[in-house]
Amino acid sequence: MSAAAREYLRQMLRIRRFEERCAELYSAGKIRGFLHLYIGEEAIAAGTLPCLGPGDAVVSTYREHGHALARGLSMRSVMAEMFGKVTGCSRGRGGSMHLFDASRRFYGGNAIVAGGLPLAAGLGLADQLLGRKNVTACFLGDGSVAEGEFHETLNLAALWKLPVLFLCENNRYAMGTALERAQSETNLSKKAAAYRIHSEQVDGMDVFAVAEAVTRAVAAVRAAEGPWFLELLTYRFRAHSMFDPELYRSKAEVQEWLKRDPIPALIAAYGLDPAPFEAEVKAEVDDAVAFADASALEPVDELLWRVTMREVPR
Amino acid sequence: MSAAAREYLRQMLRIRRFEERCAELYSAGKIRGFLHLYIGEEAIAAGTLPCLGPGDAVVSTYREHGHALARGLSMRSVMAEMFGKVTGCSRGRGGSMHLFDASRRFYGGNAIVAGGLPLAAGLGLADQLLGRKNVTACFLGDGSVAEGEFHETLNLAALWKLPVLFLCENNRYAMGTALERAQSETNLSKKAAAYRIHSEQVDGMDVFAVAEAVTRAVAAVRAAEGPWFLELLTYRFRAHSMFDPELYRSKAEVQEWLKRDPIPALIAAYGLDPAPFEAEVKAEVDDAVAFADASALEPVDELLWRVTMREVPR
Amino acid sequence: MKTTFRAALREAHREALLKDPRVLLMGEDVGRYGGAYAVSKGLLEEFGPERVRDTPLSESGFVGAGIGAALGGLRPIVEVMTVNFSLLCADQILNNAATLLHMSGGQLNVPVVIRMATGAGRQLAAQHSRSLENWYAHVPGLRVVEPATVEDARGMLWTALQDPDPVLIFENALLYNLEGELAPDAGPVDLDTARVRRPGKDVTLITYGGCLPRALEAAGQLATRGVEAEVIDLRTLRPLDEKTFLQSVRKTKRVVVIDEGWRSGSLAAEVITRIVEGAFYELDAPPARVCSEEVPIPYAREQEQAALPQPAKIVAAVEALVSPHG
Amino acid sequence: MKTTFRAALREAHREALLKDPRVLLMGEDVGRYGGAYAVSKGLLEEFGPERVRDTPLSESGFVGAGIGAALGGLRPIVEVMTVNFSLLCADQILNNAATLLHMSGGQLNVPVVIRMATGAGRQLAAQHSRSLENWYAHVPGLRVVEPATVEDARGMLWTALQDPDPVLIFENALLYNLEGELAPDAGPVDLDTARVRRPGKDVTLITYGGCLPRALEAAGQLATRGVEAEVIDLRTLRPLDEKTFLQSVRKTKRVVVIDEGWRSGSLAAEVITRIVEGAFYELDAPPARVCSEEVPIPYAREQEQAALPQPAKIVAAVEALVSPHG
Ligand SMILES: Cc1ncc(C[n+]2csc(CCOP(=O)(O)OP(=O)(O)O)c2C)c(N)n1
Ligand SMILES: Cc1ncc(C[n+]2csc(CCOP(=O)(O)OP(=O)(O)O)c2C)c(N)n1
Ligand SMILES: [Mg+2]
Ligand SMILES: [Mg+2]
Repeated sequence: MSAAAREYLRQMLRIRRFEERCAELYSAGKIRGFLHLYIGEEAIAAGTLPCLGPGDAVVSTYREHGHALARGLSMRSVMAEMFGKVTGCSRGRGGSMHLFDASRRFYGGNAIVAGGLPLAAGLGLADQLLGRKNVTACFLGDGSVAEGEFHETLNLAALWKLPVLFLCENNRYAMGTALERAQSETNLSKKAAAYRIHSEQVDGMDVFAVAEAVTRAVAAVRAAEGPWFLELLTYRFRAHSMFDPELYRSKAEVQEWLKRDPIPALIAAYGLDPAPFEAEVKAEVDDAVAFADASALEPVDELLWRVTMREVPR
Repeated sequence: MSAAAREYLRQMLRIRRFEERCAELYSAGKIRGFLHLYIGEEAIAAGTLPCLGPGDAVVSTYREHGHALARGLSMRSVMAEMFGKVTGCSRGRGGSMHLFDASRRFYGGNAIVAGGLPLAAGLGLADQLLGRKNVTACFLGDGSVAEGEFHETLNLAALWKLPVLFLCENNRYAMGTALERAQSETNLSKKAAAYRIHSEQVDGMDVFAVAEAVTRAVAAVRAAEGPWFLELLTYRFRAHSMFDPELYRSKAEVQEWLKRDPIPALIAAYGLDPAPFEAEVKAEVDDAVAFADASALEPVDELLWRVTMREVPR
Repeated sequence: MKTTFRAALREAHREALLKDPRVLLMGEDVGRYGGAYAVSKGLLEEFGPERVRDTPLSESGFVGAGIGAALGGLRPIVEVMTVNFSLLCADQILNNAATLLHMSGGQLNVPVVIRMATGAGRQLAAQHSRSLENWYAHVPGLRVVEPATVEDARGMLWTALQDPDPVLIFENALLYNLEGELAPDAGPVDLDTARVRRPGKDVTLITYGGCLPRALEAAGQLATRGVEAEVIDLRTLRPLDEKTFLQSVRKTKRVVVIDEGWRSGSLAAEVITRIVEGAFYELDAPPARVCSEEVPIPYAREQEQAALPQPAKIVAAVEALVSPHG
Repeated sequence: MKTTFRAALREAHREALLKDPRVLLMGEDVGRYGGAYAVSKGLLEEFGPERVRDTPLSESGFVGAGIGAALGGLRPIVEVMTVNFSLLCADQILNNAATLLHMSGGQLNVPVVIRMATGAGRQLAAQHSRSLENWYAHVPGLRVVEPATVEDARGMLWTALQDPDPVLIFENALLYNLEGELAPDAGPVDLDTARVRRPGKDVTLITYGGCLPRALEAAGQLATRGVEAEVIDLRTLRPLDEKTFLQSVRKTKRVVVIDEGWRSGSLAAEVITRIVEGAFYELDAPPARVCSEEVPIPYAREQEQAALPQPAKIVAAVEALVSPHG
């Protein structure tokens, strides 16, 4: 258990320190566009991704640094992406919201809320029809539950018994809109149940609880029992993006949740010493920044490369 | 009770005979485009519309002849519409799928499955904010339940406690797709409940059962209790439209349901004599056809009239 | 061999399902109902419900699933019943199908084929009579094609399925009953070139899809008046084969573009712009266009016909061009 | 008085909410968050949650509800956060807002105002950088406008709210921080006419929205080289005020259209087509256009800038025109 705890701590710290550095680099103008930090929610990525095998697929949102790192994308390639460099995991074309890695079946990085969900159903359909025992893990936010694409996808997945695991990161806000102002039913796991999808609420601040639930879910989905839905209860400690003045929630509320920060909680529960991890992670982050900084930009004359696979005569 | 029964019988016969004539006129080439018959489902329109007041609004689908007639649109104006005449309730521009009557707050006639639902929410919002105690009755088919617009509208209506009564005509098929091949949860009233909307299943072949449920629902919605959802269990006796070879269901199944035809059922239950109604209805249908036939077409030079209210210099 | 556009399409689907086990057809009522336009009739019986798959009414859901399935290694043909309903999945087509390849730095191509019926003329009223080819032809990352002959109905699908990129196939619903000759060994056709469907020297008529028969009819009428119109079928709406139509216009020096889309912002405007960009000094008269009137297409037959491009309007447009300006 | 485009928009909203009790503003995060672009900051506090109404993430749902509310007697301003997300409610905008009036035989007009941010330039990558004004400008039944000055940002909303028809207001997100002079009594402006933003005699530059500053910059550079460019701001994209731009082109005999939309099927193509339809024989050179490259807009700054219309490209296009051809 404590080996696992150490590994979780390492992963959560990687994500946390990476993103803290990103925020600095944003202020320094090295990273641009929208930057959505995952800080506070790391237990979900750290607990979930190790439960997947290399053949499994991941569909994510624009708040996906943690998912990408925990899926095994190198910190270098993710940082370089945010720097807009050709060494980035999307060649600098995607930025923070659009991390991709085909070799790890990491399908991004979708900045349309709920826009990735139908893709996940399709990836599951391909696995099902091609007889591959893979699972597609699909991350979504609480806000996406209001979108029509959520509804259409959950129904399809249940109807066709697709091997998709929906991981709803319920951090209680969609930008500035609190869950109770967006949903008539705020228990989101109940919504999934209305499609006859097995669903559970999980403490998303407890990395072991996450891992336990995801392990069971992945096994069930892989055993062709159809989709599962986990609602992971969590909180984002930072603003929605770098532009958000956070008018919509109180400091006190944030303070309350900070007490449940998954990193100190894990450290305390297992009596861990974070120092060696901190050192290791700092080195990794420093290296990633140096790499990104030193990397080249995509040449401007490659702008039109791979708009389509077939080169179109202009 | 038997006065009510007689009135229901009269209304159901009006709809039935009107549509039977429409089918003939379609074969004769007088009516064109898509024609969706309501035959078998008349108890719903006949039981529902009398429960609404003149200030209430109605949003319907492309299978809306029965709703329109029961709402008080004249048979003449509906028949003329299908003939494409300027005397039609939509000036001949809409045809069978697009019957409108602003004076009766009959908002059509929408041929995009689920496309009318958001409108109903908006009509309800206007009534709510303007302090009018009106109800918006919104018809939808079982097929529309799979659409994202269904989901978004039900959530909005529940969240904002809008005075909308959703009337789901579950005739078990969406074109050729049986309910169980379209929905992971085939009890559609349960789906509405997942939005915390009060919902019930009702025997849509029993006009008194319909009227009873709708009366309660309208009262509750009018009392600002928020939206209600009624799932009206019914069956369409005819093909989906005039192009449908009905490959997807068995004759035996149709025969089974024909036994539950709401018109003979009502006649038998109340020992009614349909003859005088038949005569009255025949006269009305004959008159409507004659009127439609004799009516003029909209002049072709009015084609661009009211694309916008403001005339645009061309 | 005589066949219909519909039968040719069906045969193309059969061929694809037979030849490539990764191919599946999915969409509303493609299976038990036999397809809203009966294109897929019999395919369920032949290939089973896994590969000929009825979907719920969830355009974003199943089109997005088709895109995902393409990412996952299948070769889905997704039928969106009509272009009108494609408004409900425009997000998936643009934000995912058209965008993923470039945005992922070239990693994720999306070999999906999306078919949809298009066009007016059957008195289906405004919501069922749209022609929005120009919307999709505007979008980088997509290939957009539209067969107008039996041969293309037979041959475009297989080629589209070989394309590593998303291909949209528009089928004008008025053409399903079109009859035509098809070689017994008819097979795939290219998706790169426009075709001269009738040669001529006095004026070029450029069109596609459901307007091709009307343009040909106009050309016939013009011939009786001594005007030889060259008729070009674009076939591929994105990317446009401007070489073929510029060549024709350089020869005839006059051009009318016929397009069922509404006039403002029509695909015709793009074709005309390409012509003035490429052959301005060779034109003897301003390019003209015959498009749909700017109105939601009405139900009543006379109004509907008045709203659409018709041979008479094409003839009139040509005559206005060939008579000296003044 | 100096103000910003954003503040002018906010003031326009305040005015509307103050003057007409039927007006409400609804959309994602317009209330507590203060608007994704801070346009509506403070309005919730001033007007309360009924009239400044946060919606769930349900674009079809709340845009359709806005349309229905307009039918029911309100005057809703619906904010769709950006044009990118409008793909999710394209059905409601086309099939209902644009269509109901005509299809109901003139009974049901839809006085809704739908606002959305548009454009690229802030490194938001492909899914957040679209310019689809041309899509909506294609649709009969809609009015489509786009302010490019502080004065128009202040004045277009009220006029749009008086319009009995649906009006789409596009706001290029790069302009929110634009500063400009505003008369203290600035009020409603017309939505019918294009405006000459800089007079000139050698060439006409036609543009709108976020490209106006770039066109003006190019005109400034051209002036130093002795070329006097007349710059026209279309303002209303549907219906186009072709009178104003034809008049200018008849004078200058040369024209470049600048448009942030992708080149193929751009609004620029429509403007050019109108010009050749209306003033072909008066042109001294083929009309030209500077549009976005046909690519999903990339994140990296250099690539993004290379994809978009820039003053340098405009200058180059003009120079190619004014130097003798051949
Ligand atoms: C379709 C769509 N609508 C609106 C937006 C703007 N937007 C970006 S993130 C966001 C909030 C999403 O909230 P949630 O799903 O809870 O995810 P979280 O940000 O909390 O992780 C919104 C409204 C968008 N990107 N896509
Ligand atoms: C968005 C959309 N998708 C598809 C269609 C084609 N279509 C017309 S009616 C219909 C079936 C609808 O079934 P249901 O909602 O159960 O209504 P019913 O016809 O049974 O009354 C379909 C698929 C459409 N009109 N709109
Ligand atoms: Mg959230
Ligand atoms: Mg049904």
